[in-house]
Amino acid sequence: MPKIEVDEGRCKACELCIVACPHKVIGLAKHFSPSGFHPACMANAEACTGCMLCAFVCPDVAIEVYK
Amino acid sequence: MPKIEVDEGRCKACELCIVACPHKVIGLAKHFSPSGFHPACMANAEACTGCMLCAFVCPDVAIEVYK
Amino acid sequence: MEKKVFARTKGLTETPMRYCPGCGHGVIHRLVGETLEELDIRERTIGIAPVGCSVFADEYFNCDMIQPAHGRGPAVATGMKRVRPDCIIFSYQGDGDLASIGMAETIHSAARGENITIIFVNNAIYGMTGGQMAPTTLPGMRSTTSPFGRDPKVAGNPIRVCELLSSLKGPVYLERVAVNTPGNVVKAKKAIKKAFQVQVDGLGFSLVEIISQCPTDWAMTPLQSIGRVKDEMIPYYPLGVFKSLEEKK
Amino acid sequence: MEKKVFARTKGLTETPMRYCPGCGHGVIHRLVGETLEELDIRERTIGIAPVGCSVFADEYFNCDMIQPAHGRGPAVATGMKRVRPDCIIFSYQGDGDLASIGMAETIHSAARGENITIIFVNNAIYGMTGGQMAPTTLPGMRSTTSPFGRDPKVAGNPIRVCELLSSLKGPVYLERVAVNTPGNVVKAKKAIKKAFQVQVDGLGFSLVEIISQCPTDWAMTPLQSIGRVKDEMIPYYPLGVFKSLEEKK
Amino acid sequence: MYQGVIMSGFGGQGIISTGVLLAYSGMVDGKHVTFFPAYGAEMRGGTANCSVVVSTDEVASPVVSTPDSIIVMNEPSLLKFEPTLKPQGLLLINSSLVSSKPKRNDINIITIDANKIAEEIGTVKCANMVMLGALINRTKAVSLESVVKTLSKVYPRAKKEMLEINENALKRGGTF
Amino acid sequence: MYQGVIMSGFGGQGIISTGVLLAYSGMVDGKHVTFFPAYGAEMRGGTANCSVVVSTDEVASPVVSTPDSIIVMNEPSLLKFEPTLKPQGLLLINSSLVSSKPKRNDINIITIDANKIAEEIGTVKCANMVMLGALINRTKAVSLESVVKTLSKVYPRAKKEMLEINENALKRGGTF
Amino acid sequence: MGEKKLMKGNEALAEGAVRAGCRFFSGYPITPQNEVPEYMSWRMPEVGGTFIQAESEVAAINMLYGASACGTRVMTSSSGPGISLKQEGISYTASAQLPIFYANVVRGGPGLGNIAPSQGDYFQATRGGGHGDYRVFVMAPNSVSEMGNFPRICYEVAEKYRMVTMILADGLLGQMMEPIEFDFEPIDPSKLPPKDYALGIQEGRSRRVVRSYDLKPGFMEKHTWKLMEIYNQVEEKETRYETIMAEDADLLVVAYGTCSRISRAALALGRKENLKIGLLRPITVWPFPSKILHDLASRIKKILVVEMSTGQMIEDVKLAIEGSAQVFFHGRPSGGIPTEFEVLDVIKKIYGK
Amino acid sequence: MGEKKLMKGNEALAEGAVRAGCRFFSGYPITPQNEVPEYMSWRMPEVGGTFIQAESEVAAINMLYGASACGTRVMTSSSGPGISLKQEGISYTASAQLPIFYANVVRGGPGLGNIAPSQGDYFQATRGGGHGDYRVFVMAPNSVSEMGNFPRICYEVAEKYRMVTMILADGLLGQMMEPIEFDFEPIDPSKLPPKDYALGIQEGRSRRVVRSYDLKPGFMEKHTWKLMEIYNQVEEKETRYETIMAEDADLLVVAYGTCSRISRAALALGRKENLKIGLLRPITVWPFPSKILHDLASRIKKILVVEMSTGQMIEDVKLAIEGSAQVFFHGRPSGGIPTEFEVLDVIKKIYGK
Ligand SMILES: Cc1ncc(C[n+]2csc(CCOP(=O)(O)OP(=O)(O)O)c2C)c(N)n1
Ligand SMILES: Cc1ncc(C[n+]2csc(CCOP(=O)(O)OP(=O)(O)O)c2C)c(N)n1
Ligand code: SF4
Ligand code: SF4
Ligand code: SF4
Ligand code: SF4
Ligand code: SF4
Ligand code: SF4
Ligand SMILES: [Mg+2]
Ligand SMILES: [Mg+2]
Repeated sequence: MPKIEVDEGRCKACELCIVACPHKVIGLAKHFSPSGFHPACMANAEACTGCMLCAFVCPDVAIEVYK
Repeated sequence: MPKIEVDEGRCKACELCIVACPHKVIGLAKHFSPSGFHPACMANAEACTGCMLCAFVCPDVAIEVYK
Repeated sequence: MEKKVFARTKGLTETPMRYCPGCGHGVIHRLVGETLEELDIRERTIGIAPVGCSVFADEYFNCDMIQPAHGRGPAVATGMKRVRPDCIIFSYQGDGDLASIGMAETIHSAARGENITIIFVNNAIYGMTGGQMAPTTLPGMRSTTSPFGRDPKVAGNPIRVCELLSSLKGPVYLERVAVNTPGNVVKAKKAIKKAFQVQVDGLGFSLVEIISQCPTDWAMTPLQSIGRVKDEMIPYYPLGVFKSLEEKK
Repeated sequence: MEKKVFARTKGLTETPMRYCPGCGHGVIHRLVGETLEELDIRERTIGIAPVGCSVFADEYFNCDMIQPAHGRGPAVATGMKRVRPDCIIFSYQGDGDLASIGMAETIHSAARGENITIIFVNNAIYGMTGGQMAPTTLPGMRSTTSPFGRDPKVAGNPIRVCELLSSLKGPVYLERVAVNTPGNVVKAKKAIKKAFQVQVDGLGFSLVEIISQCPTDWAMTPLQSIGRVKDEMIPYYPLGVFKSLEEKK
Repeated sequence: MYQGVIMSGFGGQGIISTGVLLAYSGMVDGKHVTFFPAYGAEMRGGTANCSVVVSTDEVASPVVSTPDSIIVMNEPSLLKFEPTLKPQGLLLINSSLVSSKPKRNDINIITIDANKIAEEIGTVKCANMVMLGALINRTKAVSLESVVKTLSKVYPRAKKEMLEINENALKRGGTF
Repeated sequence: MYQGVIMSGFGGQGIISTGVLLAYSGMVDGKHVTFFPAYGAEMRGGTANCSVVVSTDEVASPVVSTPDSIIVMNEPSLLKFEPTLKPQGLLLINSSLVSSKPKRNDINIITIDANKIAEEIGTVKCANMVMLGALINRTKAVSLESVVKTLSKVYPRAKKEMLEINENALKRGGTF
Repeated sequence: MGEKKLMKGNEALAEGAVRAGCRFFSGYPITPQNEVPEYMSWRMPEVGGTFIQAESEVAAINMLYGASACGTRVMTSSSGPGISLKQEGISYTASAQLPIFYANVVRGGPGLGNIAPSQGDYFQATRGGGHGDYRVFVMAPNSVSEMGNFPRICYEVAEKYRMVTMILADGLLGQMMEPIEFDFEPIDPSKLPPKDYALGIQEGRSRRVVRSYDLKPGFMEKHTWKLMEIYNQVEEKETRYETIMAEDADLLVVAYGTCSRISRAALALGRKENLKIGLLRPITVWPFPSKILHDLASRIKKILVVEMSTGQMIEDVKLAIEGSAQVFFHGRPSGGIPTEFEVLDVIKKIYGK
Repeated sequence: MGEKKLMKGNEALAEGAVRAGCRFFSGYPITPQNEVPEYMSWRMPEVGGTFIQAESEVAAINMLYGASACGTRVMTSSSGPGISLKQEGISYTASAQLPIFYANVVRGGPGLGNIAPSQGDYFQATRGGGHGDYRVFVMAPNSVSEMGNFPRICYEVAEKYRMVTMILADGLLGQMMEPIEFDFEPIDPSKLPPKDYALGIQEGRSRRVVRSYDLKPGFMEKHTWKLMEIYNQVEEKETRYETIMAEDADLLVVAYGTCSRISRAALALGRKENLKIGLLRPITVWPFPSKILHDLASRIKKILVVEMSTGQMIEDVKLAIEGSAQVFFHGRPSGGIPTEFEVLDVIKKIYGK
């Protein structure tokens, strides 16, 4: 199943991936990352198509995509 | 009668006026100017029409024209 | 098992980037890094970090790096390319760096047709120093030195760098792109890759202007900032190719 | 009795000019001087001499004059015009001064749309320092720093300043003229007068580029030098209006 | 009376304005004051700290190298500044964000769950005021009244409610 | 042996290359030499002068402030340099272009109608060589042979006839 | 004069210049002095003056050249790298005898360095980083109050002697806040006497020329000696300093700017321990208070120079005392800030010697 | 080495640099050093090097920054105003520890000044006209021969210590001609050992970074002290000077460059009149030969400094002797050139005192 992995050490919760995802897969996690952000996470994992649009826009190269 | 007057203190004998004059009025004088040039002079005074073309091109504003 | 279809490029180091959340520099770094990897030029590339937020680029690009004086990237690039024509030289610069203090170096390296690549990040602001007006700040846009909004009557109109350079014979490739949407990011990548390819092929001066966002100094959230790119920046700075070998002006 | 139909203008001082025989600076000085007189602005004009052969312009123009650092005329003009908007400010500059070391100041004063006038004397050479290559030296042209002729592969192609500036919004009047023939001198005068008028009317940035000759450093007689203007310079630097209020680009 | 204070935390925690507020209030109280900010070299919004001196005498050095009191708003700040505190000095820790324990035992330590308290009062943004309230209560460096009076000067664009929230936070801090 | 020479005239008169020629010849003769040019601030091709020292000892100052000999090629140069000449020094005047008379009577004066002589020899351009010929004849600063040998080095692009003309001019000058 | 205000040093500097009649500011952003252009960007229009964010520091200084030539009180400010870029323009301004005022809020160098406070640009400020023989009147404030009040003095000196004046402030002085009270009424520049060199509208007078050169042989030499005469006068009349407890001191600390504050704190600590320490604080670093220091050194045989650099002012100290005392040094370059305890330690070590 | 050639100082300088392995020159025309770029414009292509006429002095120095970072021996040259413009770049180069070599063929200043010889840029050269704590190795030739032979020394020092080096020559040295014999064989730069900092092709090594900053607290301070340690070594090992008849002298002239030649002539005159005059000529003006001067001053109680400036090196003289001798000065700034008679007159007056 397609999925993304967010490197929580890099994510800064900018939410750009959230709006980039055409399938509204991504949300922000409740927990804090080491640097004090609520990192991005798959809030709606099933919808992911592995299209990589989220990774394209992530300014911190925090997302890797599997398909 | 139209004529030009050359300020010999300014003229540097560049000859630009000579080629500018449509009536071949101007030549260089035999004598030296204070700064050591052979200044421009009316070699063919009668032909002058007072058209001022010589004055237009003179880089040293050495020519005044009378008509 | 799933295959990794999108992975971090080896063109970047492992060091996490210290840019603000949502800052455009990060994506642009990635695109350059991927290009270095994909064209297989990483190990013979020397990158030039600007003075600006991306002065830290010297920690992020996984190639030899140099950090010179503010605005002088193209001069430094010239010095390097002339003595190391076998290396690929790129200068990464902000709008203050390239279009304000570095204007003369930009124009003259372009006019000389130096075989270098410039990655020009236009975020319409001086990021690093805390949000002062840039030569590219839009009319009416507030900054810490245009607190009532940029007044073109006093500060002039913003400079469009690609247009400015396009009258010169030196540049062989000039394109303006943006990184506000996935689609634009893809286009930006293509442009960056092409610019490096131009250099690899020894054709001459290439520059890609990238419209970017600075959420912090625009006093916006990252999402608002990409909105401004679309609504205000791109209308003033039309995207497109301004010069290329195919369609010479 | 004959009437004097052509007399020395009061816009120039009585001091004889120290330019070489046939040098274009002299005619251009006259045209500017006449303009000051004819527009009746001499007593409220401040002229800026460049660093270049015409550094001596501060002795020749019969108005207040200032002589600043090489290439910085437009910055100085900006400072003066902003504090004395009631004065007419012109900056007289050579091609090394304006297009090489002063490129950034030129572009930025133009981009800001400063209400100043620039008289730009393009003689394709560094006159004062003894004939080195200028940014405007023609391809193949010899100079003391391009002893085998300018090689565009190494030194780039010459910069066309009017074309370069015309993409900017700031300039309202840009024209290129020459002073190699009486006819061109007349046209040059018109352009210069218009440029000053633009300033008098408060319309914004005006620049006249004047193709000129430097017999000395071209190693030519004055007559040969005006030949080169016609045969080599004007073909590369087409004369004409590049920007005006009437025909906005 | 001389009080040298260090405040330290993340960029967004209002460290700088809290310091300014303290200095301003000291001035209002007729004291000599200095304030000096320092920003980290990391990401914008990284760490920030400031030195404030409030004193009855003219302030010689504006650099507080051995503070009388410290407000610590995040983990790295504790590490960095605890060692510099004067013996018997006051260490105020925002325990909402600092989990480590101080190591010294020659100092006075107060831990305050400032974020939580702030949220209770109205917004997490006033956690800094809770800490400041505690600091002035313990040090008497400035009077609470002056701080309250000064609030609107340091936050000229703040809405009235926000000023009230801050005032409440200060007072709540004053109970520590 | 020490000979400090000043040569002075208009820009086009070959002052600089004459100076170089003298210095070069001195070097060929195994002497210590220095040459120093100075250009006027006036129009290009205005006045020019140069200092040359030829000496059997190392040359200390390259600046010739009190020359042993002077070549004066135009009017202003006479005014400027006559006063600096050493007592008993040699003043060579190109009388074709200098009409004033020197004022001092403690010096040796030679006037040469150099332009006229030069034209007789072939071209007015070799007037400088006539003067130099006279100078070396009188001062023996360098040998005529060395100067002749050196001509082609200082004028590498000169045609053979021109070199011959110069040689003749030097020799003719040597008769003064 | 008005009420006490809590201001940032940089803001005080800007406001002080405006009050002193500055009506033209042009500058280019650089930390740690950004508050100066930022303040000027709204304050200048408010008082009918001009603010320009120049395209570079080079352009900024040359804009000043023009505006000052028209008789306006002008200012620019920058830090380290930007000040280096201004050196050509400063030399031109000095040569053309145009009065200007600028500030260097010094950061750590050389190179891009860092944005921490430093005193590493002392040589550049006092020895003319630009080319040729000229001097700049350099004031070294040590408080926000002085940041705000010194610009007026600079303008007065600049115009009286027609020279370049500056404030040399380490970054700490730019960034810190302190209460300030201005010690002078705001100056209305339109009420200042007209300048007889100012370019503008002729109205009957003869034309004026401002230039920085003279190619006629000997003239530039004369001009330079003329400048030197002026500078000598400035040395004589405009040297400023402060001494603290120097009377009975057997060890003298010499420090300026922030270091003088820190040293004063060290003094206080030391005096408590009965160490007879005194302080000489140069307020102008050019002209340097050589005379008083020379006098003091005839009695006080140990001198400690404290600088936030590897040692630059120490040369002026040594030049002043001509070997008549022992000179010690404590330096913290490129962002290091000494503490009063550190300074006291050094003092104690010297006593131990 | 080869035959003696009569060369202009500027040409010797350029040829000397080429022989010493320079393969990158970029510069901008300015009198009186135009022969340097002019020479390089044909000589560089001849040896497979690069000549660029840069758009400005600022661009030129920054091109050097790049080319030097790639391990090439580089050069730029200029005069007065142009050198001022390079100061930022010089400071960056010093901070980044890139070896470069440049020349200032000094003209009259300040400002545009004139094109006559001068020594008015001594302060700028020796005190770092740029910002921050750094030093430049400065050689002061006094003959065409030294103009040609010193570049090699500069490159060696530049690379050994990774620092900025320069030749400070008054315009007279650039314009004069003298015979020159090169005292070293032409160096093939491709045979020089590779530089472990040089950017280029990685070929297995890890990536390299050249930078002039460190924003981490404390790091720039450490870096600056590291630079100072290097400079201390240079002071110890690379100071160069020459003394003439100093052994029995009772009056010592200190002069560099052209002034040292003129002073030597004055010495010769004076010795004929049995005046026991000696000469100390600093060959490096930074590091200044303080130690020898200090020693000499312990015996010789009268020192005359001769400069083509209003007095700049005199500070180094005073710093060296620490008040142990009387210091007199004779200066001719901005184009004035003293004569040997003039100097002798001054000397006699000093004896009279
Ligand atoms: C000579 C000089 N002037 C000014 C600065 C200060 N400075 C650092 S970065 C910067 C501008 C940065 O803006 P930009 O180039 O647009 O980059 P951004 O941070 O927006 O990416 C300035 C003015 C400097 N370091 N050096
Ligand atoms: C900073 C600086 N660099 C270089 C120079 C030397 N310089 C004087 S005039 C000049 C160029 C003159 O050429 P141009 O501007 O074309 O004027 P022209 O003499 O041809 O009229 C140069 C390089 C200088 N004075 N200042
Ligand atoms: S890969 Fe595509 S679908 Fe999956 S999270 Fe990313 S953007 Fe959404
Ligand atoms: S785009 Fe990247 S940094 Fe931003 S929220 Fe998504 S994963 Fe995090
Ligand atoms: S006025 Fe006309 S006709 Fe007369 S000389 Fe001049 S150009 Fe010739
Ligand atoms: S154009 Fe003028 S300067 Fe030239 S020859 Fe004619 S009169 Fe003389
Ligand atoms: S300030 Fe702006 S440009 Fe700089 S890192 Fe932050 S968002 Fe990016
Ligand atoms: S050198 Fe050229 S530009 Fe200069 S005065 Fe002579 S002819 Fe004119
Ligand atoms: Mg930017
Ligand atoms: Mg020119």
